[in-house]
Order: sequence, then C-alpha cells, then structure tokens
Amino acid sequence: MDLNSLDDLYRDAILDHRRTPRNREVIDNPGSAAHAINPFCGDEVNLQLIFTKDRLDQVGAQAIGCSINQATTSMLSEAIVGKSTLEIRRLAKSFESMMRGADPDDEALKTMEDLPQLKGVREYPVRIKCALLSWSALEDALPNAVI
Amino acid sequence: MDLNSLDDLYRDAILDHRRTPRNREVIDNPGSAAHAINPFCGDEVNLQLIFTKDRLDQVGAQAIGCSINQATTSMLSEAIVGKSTLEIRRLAKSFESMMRGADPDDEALKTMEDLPQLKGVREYPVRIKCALLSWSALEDALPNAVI
Amino acid sequence: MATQAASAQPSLDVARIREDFPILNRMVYGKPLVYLDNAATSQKPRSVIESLVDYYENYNANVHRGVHSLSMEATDAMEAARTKVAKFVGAETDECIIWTRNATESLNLVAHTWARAHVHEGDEIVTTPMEHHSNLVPWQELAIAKGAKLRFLPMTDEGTLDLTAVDSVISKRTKLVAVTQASNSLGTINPVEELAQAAHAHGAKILVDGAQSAPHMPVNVQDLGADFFAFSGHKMMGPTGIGALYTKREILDEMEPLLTGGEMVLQVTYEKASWADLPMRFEAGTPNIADAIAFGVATDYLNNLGMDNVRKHEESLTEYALERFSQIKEFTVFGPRSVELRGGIISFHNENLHPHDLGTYLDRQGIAIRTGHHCTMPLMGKLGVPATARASLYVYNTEAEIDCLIEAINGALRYFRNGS
Amino acid sequence: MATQAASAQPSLDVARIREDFPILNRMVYGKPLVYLDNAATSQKPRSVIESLVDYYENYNANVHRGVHSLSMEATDAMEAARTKVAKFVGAETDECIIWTRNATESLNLVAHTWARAHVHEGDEIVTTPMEHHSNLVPWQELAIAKGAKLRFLPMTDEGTLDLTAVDSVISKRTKLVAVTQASNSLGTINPVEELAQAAHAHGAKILVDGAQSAPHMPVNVQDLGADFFAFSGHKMMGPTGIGALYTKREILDEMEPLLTGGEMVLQVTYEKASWADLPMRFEAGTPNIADAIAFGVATDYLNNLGMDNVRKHEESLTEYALERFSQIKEFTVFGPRSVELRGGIISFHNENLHPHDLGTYLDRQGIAIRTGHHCTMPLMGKLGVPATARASLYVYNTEAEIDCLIEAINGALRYFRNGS
Ligand SMILES: Cc1ncc(COP(=O)(O)O)c(C=O)c1O
Ligand SMILES: Cc1ncc(COP(=O)(O)O)c(C=O)c1O
Repeated sequence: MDLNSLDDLYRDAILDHRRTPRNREVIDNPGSAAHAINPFCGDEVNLQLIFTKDRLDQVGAQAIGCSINQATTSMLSEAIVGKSTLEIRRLAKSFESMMRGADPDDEALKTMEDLPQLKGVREYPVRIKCALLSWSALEDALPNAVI
Repeated sequence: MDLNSLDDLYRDAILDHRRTPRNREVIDNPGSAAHAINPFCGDEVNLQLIFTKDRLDQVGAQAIGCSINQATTSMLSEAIVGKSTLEIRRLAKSFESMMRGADPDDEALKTMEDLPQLKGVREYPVRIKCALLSWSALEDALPNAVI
Repeated sequence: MATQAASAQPSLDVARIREDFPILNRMVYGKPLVYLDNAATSQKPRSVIESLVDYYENYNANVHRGVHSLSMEATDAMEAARTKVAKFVGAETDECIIWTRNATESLNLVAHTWARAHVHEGDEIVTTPMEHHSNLVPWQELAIAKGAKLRFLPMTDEGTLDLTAVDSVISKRTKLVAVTQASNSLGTINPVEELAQAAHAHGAKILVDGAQSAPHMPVNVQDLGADFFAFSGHKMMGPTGIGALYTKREILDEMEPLLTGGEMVLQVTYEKASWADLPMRFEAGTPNIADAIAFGVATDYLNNLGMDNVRKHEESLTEYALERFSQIKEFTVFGPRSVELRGGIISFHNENLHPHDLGTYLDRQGIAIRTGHHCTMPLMGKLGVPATARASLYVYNTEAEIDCLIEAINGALRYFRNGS
Repeated sequence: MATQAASAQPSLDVARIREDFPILNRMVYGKPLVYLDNAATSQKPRSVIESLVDYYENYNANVHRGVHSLSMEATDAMEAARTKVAKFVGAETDECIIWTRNATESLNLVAHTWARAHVHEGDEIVTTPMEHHSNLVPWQELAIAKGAKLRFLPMTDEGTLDLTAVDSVISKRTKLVAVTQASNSLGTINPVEELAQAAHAHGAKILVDGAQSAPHMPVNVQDLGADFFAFSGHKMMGPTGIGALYTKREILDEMEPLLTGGEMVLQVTYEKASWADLPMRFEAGTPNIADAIAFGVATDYLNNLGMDNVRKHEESLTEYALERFSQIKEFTVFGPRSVELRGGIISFHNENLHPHDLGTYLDRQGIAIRTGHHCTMPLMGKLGVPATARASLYVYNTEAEIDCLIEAINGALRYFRNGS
C-alpha cells in the first residue's frame, strides 16, 4: 500500500506534537486570549497569551480536532514564545506564504522551529484550513496596542 | 413550400370568421357578461349574454388576438344562440372533448355549427389555449341560477 | 410500479446497475473509487446524463410562452417530468409539485410563505433534535421574527424519537411540525404517519423533510399525511440544481409566492400584478428546465429498479455494514441498531482518530466518506462529539466495498497509532 | 481579454462558430432550424454541454465540506467558475458573486434582503417603463409592503429613456434605482453610468438588470457604477438553472441572508445560528454545482470570441435586419433606429397579423421567434399593442437567416391576406 504521500502529510514530528502537545495548560488570567473554530469540521483552538514588556512570555494553546490542527497549534505555541508581536506577525506571514507554496528562506527557517514540517499539508488543499486555524486565533489574540 | 398542415389549422372557415366576426356588437345592458384573458399572448375575449326565458336570445362577442381566438369566439357566438344553458354546457363539453382528441359524434356535430372546423388546432397544443379562451369567458358568463 | 418491478426482479443485479454509472469506473490515487458519500449527493446513471445532452443538443428553449417547436417540446418535457416526480412521491396532482433548487429552498419556501402567514406570537413549531440545518435554521429565524417558540421532541439514546412525549410536546399551540423522515446523521427513520396524526389532531400542519427518504424508500405523501414534503433531485440520481416541494393542493391554493417576476404572473400593470395559476405562481423566472427533465429521468431509473428493491438492498447492505463495524471495538456507531428503523447511513466515531484524519487516509485508498457535522451541529453536541465520520450507501454499493472500507479503517487505526 | 481577441481576430468566423452548437443542425418540419429566440434563452456550445458530462462522469460530489478527492475537485471547479464569472463582469472579488437560479432570483434577492432593510415608508424606488416583470413586480411588492413609492423615468417615443427627467425623478427620497441595461422588448441599451451617478449623488443605490446585456456586450460592473448586477447563465450560453448576483463588497458585508440552512451557517445551536463568510452566506443548501461550472465554461467560450467582437457582429446583423424590416411596410418595428443605442432584439407588429399566427406560420418554416408580451405587459400597453413578434439575435446568427425570416414574413402576409 503506497502511503508515501500520506507520510509527507503526517510526518513524525506532526504525529509527535499530536501525541504530546506543548503548552497545553490553560492560563488563567491571560493578558489576551482568543478562540477560533472551523465550522466545517468542528475543529477548535483556544489561545491565551501573556506578554512581559514587549515579548511573549507565556502561552496556553489548546486544540480540539484533527492531527493537523493539533500539531500546528502545538508547534505554533513553541515557536512564538520569546518573540515580539512584530516577530510573531512576521512568523505568521512566513507560515502563510509557505502554505501558499513559497518555501521559507533561511532567515525565516531560523524562526519557524518545527513549523516547516507542515509543508506537506500544501498537497491537501482542503486541509490547509486545519493548519491555519490556530493562526487565526493568534491574530485575534495579539494585543493591538503593541505593534 | 409545404403548408398542408398549416392549412389544416387555418381552414377557410376560420379565416372567414376572423375576417368577418359574427355578433361583434357590444350589448349594453346584458343579463350577464364575462371577460377572459390569456396572459401569455395578450389575447382577450368579452362576452355579453341576454337570456329570454331559458334560451339565449342575444350574444355580444368581442375577441382581441390571434385568428384562432377570434374565429372560435365568433363560431361560439353563432353556435350558442337559441340554446338553453344546459345545451350550452353540453356544447362546451363537446368542444373540449374535441380539443382533447375525441371526434364529436353525429348528435354533437348537429349542435356545433362551424366549431368542428377548429379540429386542426389539436395538432398545435400550444394553440389549444387560444381555442379555449372564449369558452372560459362563456363559463363565467353563464348564469348559475338557470341550471 | 415499484411492486411490479419487485415481483419481476426479486433481487437487484448490482453489478449490472453499476454499469449504468460511468463515474464508478473512476480511479482515485490509483484505486477504484469506493463512493460512500451518497447522503451528500448521489451519483448519476447514464440515462440522466444523456437526457441533459439530449436537451441541449436537440430542443433547448425557454418554456411556457413559445409558439415554436423547440419551446413546445421543452415545455412538454418539463411538464412530463413534473408528472413523473409527482407520481414518484404520490402527489394528488402535478400542480402540487413546485420546482426548487434543492430541499433547502423547498423548506425555506414553506417558512417564508405559508408559515409566515400562519405562525404568530406565542405559537409553537415542533421539530426534532436530529434535523439538518436546513430544517432547523429557517424555523429558528421564523420563531425569532414572530415571537413563536421552537420545541423539540425528545430523542432516545439510540437516536430514535421518544414517542411517549408526543402528547406533551404537540399541543393546540402547535402550528407546524417540521420533521425529517430519515436522518442524514443517524440514519434513523422517523414515524412520520404518527406525527402527522398528532399534528392534525391539533389542527397543525406537518412538513416532512424527505431529502434522505425519497431517494431510498417508497414514499407516498398522501399515505404519510404530509402537508409539505421537501426533497432534492441530486440525492436521488438527478442532477444538481433541482429539487421539489410537494404541498397539499388546498394549502397551495392559498399560499402567496415568495419570488416574483416573469412566468409567475397573470396580469401586470405599472402599479401591480396578479398571480398565474399553480404551480407557475411559485416558479418565478426561467426554470431549471434541463435539470427538471433529468430529474424526471432519474425517477424513471429508480422506478425501474423498484423502490422496494432499492430499500431491500440497502437494508441488507446496512445490516452487513453494522455487523462488520461491530467488530471494530475502537469505534462508536450512532443510530438505531435495527435496520428496520434506519436507512443506510452509518456515522461512527473514535476519540483518538479525528474524522478529518480518517477521511484523508481513506481518500488515499479511493474511499469517499464524509467527515464533519453533516449540517447537524447541535446533534453533534448531543452526541458529545465534535464531528463524525459517515459512510452512506446507495443501491450501487456492494458488500465488497464495505469490506474495503473496514479494512482501510483498520489500516488507519494502525497508521495513526504507530505514527508513520 | 476581449481586446486581445479583437485584434487577433478582426471579424468572427460565424460559420465556424455555428459548428460549436450541435442544436443548429436540427431540422424543424424538414427545414433547418433558424433560431431567433435568443433573448428567451441562448443555445449552448459543445464545450458547455461537455463540461456537464465531464462533471457527472468524473467528479460529481457535494462541495465545501468533503475531504475526499471528488469533493475537493468539485469545490475547486465550482470556485474557479465563480472566479471566471466574477472576472467576466469585472467584479472586484470573487465573493461579490452569489450563485442564484436565474436573474429573477438575483433581483428578488436584492428586494428581499438589502431593500427590505433599507427602503422605508415614503421612500422611493425609481425604475423605467421598459422593465421585465422580474425587475418590476418585486419592487411593486416591496412598495406595497413598505408604503414606499414606485416612480418611473419617462420614455421617448423611440423607446429610449428621457434623460432630461432624471433630475426631477431621482431625488433624495430615492433609495434605489432599478433599471435594465438592455431591454428585452425594445432592444434599447440604457445609459447606466449616468443613472448610477444620479443615484449615487442622492445616496441611492443602483441595481442593474444585466440579463440582456451581459450576454451581448462587454460589461464591467465597476465602470458602470453598479451596486447590484443581476444576470442569468442560460441567456449567455450557459445551462438553465444558474444565474448570479453581483453585489458591491461593502454592501454585501451587511446584507442578511434570505434562505437559511445547510452550507450557509458558521455555528448552529438548537436555539440560533450564525452565518458563514461570503459568498456562502447567501447560498443555502447544495448549490447547482454542475451548472455553475458550466456557466464558467460559457464565459470561457464568450471570452474566446471576445465580447467586443460579439457586440460588433450583433450590431452589424441588427443594422442589416432593421434595413430589411424597413422594406416591409406592413410592420411597425419598435425601439431605437440607431444600432449604437440598441442590442439585437427586434420587436415588430402588424395590426392585421397577430403575432401568435405569425409565430405558428414561421415555426412551420423552421424559424423560432417569440410572440407575446415578453414579460413586459405594461410596456405593451404603452406601445398600444397586445403583443409583439420578436426576433432576437446572437453571435451565431447570420444575414442568411435574416433573409429567411423576412421571406417567411412576406409569405405569412400573403397567406393570411388571401386565406389558405
Ligand atoms: C435530511 C436533510 N435535509 C435537507 C438537506 C438539504 O438538502 P440540499 O442541500 O439538497 O438542499 C439534506 C442534505 O444534506 C439532508 O440530508
Ligand atoms: C431584461 C430581463 N430581465 C430579467 C429576465 C429574467 O431572466 P430569467 O428568466 O432568467 O430569470 C429576462 C429574461 O427574460 C430579461 O430579458
């Protein structure tokens, strides 16, 4: 049974993040928080953020749903800690560009941690939404003041 | 140019009734009257009836529209004069049956005057409405009391 | 008709039926297509596809007002299709069938016309917890607009309606009972006749969502006691873009149109308009002529199989599938266990294998199932799952395809348990 | 796109175009079909018919929610068609295009949503005396429901709008100007840009009925200044059952849906629902997938010809036809004489030869024209005729066909003058 291409989607790192999601604990009094849902599959993401000065200090990230959504949310939570809102926005841009087909350059790669593992999702257009759900929550949660 | 079948539709009698419609004058104080229109082609029929005792004494019949409507209205107006409402209803039935494909029997034929000339309309289903418009006005104009 | 075919043809020759469906030759990722998403839309037999080609190549024209041959042929064919569809659901006359785009439009048409005129403040609309959004949201909107109340018949754990509650829920305040004949998420077949009797006993009307029943079992709206019956052509071998609403003649006579314009008027002045006869009054603008005709051809095809036979085949296939599913311990299967109480719709769920991941995995094996909430979000809440995977069967499906599904599900379990 | 094709292809090869339309080989009563009823519905090129077959034979599936290949392919194709149709009319984004059944539904959608929310007692809706019932009756109904007033721009004897009256008719009481870009009875092309400016100067919106313009000339809704633009696929080489409504993005954002149910919701509880993003919010239920895709193919076909070329061909054919008609003294021809001011729609009338009789006579010669009021009853009153005969042209029509029509009309005159 030829599952090569399926393996491109479900890489080890993805299945690993799905099994042991990072930063899963809910933060009780976050500086900001957001919730996003994908009505088509019932997937949900909750994010809580605490900035200290201009850097993200703590993140809570809970995803319900498919592997792609769970893994992205976990990877995202790892990648954003310690970054400024500006850097986070840049990261979001890099990720979206990657999903639209542009491979990240070296500089971007440095900031993306495990996220490049999600490249295979591009071959499954209907699943791209799953990889973007947590980013839409992130956008809503980013404090506007700190730009 | 083969117009045989067109000639079956537009028989001499039809074109004659169209050119010189019978009973065309409007009756001013009719016992009953009715108006029918076919919204699809703008055809109209106005009928005025005066019964004396139980027989139709006078009819006014004005048709606007195509040859079939004009000819039917004129033929109908000739055929109903002197008849009782019962006989008129029977006549209407015979005509409708003919339009639906049943050739009138001899007894019916006696009462139908020129109307059987309209048989050819059957071959043009979309024109059957034109031949039925004046009958629908007639139905509305027939006094219900006299049954 | 169904009965005749049944006696002539005691069991269906599914292999031969499959030859009528060109798409079943399709390969997906190098595997033969196993199409198990019939509740979303069915595939189409060659005769339906050919009727579209025939229409456009030979007699395409606008209907109803033309004196030329093409227009007359198109009108005759469309009205003949209306007769076929009317007969298929047992309508008293052709005029009771209004063409719509789909079941959703049919349901909305009732909400925006009859219901808007007859449901008032304090009135109640009774429905069930298993309705498709299309038979729920229009009633929510109406209830909000009118100050009316939406009430739900309770459901058993097995996913059937709890009929003991009918007398307490349907009352003289009820103006409308809106219920699906067959659930697209659970498979449940509801006892419409009994609900119709309860509704009528209180002077209420009953609207039946037939989107999942008309394709799969013999339906007679008069026997059901339905006042309204909504269905979609595309789920019953017809093309997309055509559906129908059956309405009892006496109700239809008094119903005002929703859409106005060409074809549905009798007389128009610059100030006002009067309405044409039924059913045109409800069909503003150029109808979907080609697809209406093809919908008629789809009912020919189904009649030819015999709806009793279709139902029988699906019953036995469902029995087989439920049996096979019961062997996979990891999955919960929703809906009634008895095939008498259900159609060929099998929703299943496993905590640790999200339907989306399963759907993608199965697609790689050529197997098309649906994953998600199936347009029944509140029901998902009740079942306590965010979404389910759903395999839905039709007359061209086979036991071999069920085997293929089960094998692939086991493969997915292994794949996601072990990682790549 | 149109301009490119124009330079590459200075005049159209109509003989070659005709080969793309299978129906043009059809015989009627033993004569080759002369199809001059294009304003009612157009014929379809082979590519459009084949796209339907391709869809049903290869990737028929329900859209938007499926993770399986067929569903993804169907979704992609339908959304690609939306892009094509959006581009064809110059919409700013794809989301501005909502699929409907036909222009009539598009017009009604505006009446039932935006207009119901924004037109109040004492407000005015401005329209013209030449509107199709579909762009008249919905406004009558709205005016009656809201206590608003319907006002008409005056028309010259030639059948063009009298623009000197615009300033007195369009005022700050105007909420909506609803006008056809091209009249289906007179052929008149209206100066939509100027009316849009007048509407906008008073804060009103303008809705353009493009049912007869989009098929026949280059259209750019943004250049026109249209807030809404309604059109039908079946009149522009697409299949029956699919139309579209363009709405300016900023208006659409605030518009409430008319039909509710599956596909158009974001979240649903048992009590209430929230709406999905644009354009799905306005597309409840399973869309007409196959026909939407085929509509896109129809725009491909038209783009390939170049809409400038289509317009040019029809202009010259109309010029020819008007010239030939001017030789038949017995007939009045309605509408502007100058081909710059009109499309290829020629309505004509003779006191003594009823259109119905003429239509039947012509049908016997294989010639399809339309007879009647063309869904513009009040206009017929204004013209002082019960009905007209109408020949309407498209890009596949030829001067030889016009000759054939004229000859047959002369034959009809003789036939009905002399009797059989
Ligand atoms: C039970 C039920 N009702 C209504 C609908 C709506 O059908 P359509 O999308 O054809 O309008 C569906 C289809 O998904 C359904 O399953
Ligand atoms: C000017 C105009 N508007 C609207 C319509 C309505 O189009 P449809 O019947 O496709 O809804 C027509 C078609 O006859 C038309 O000519």
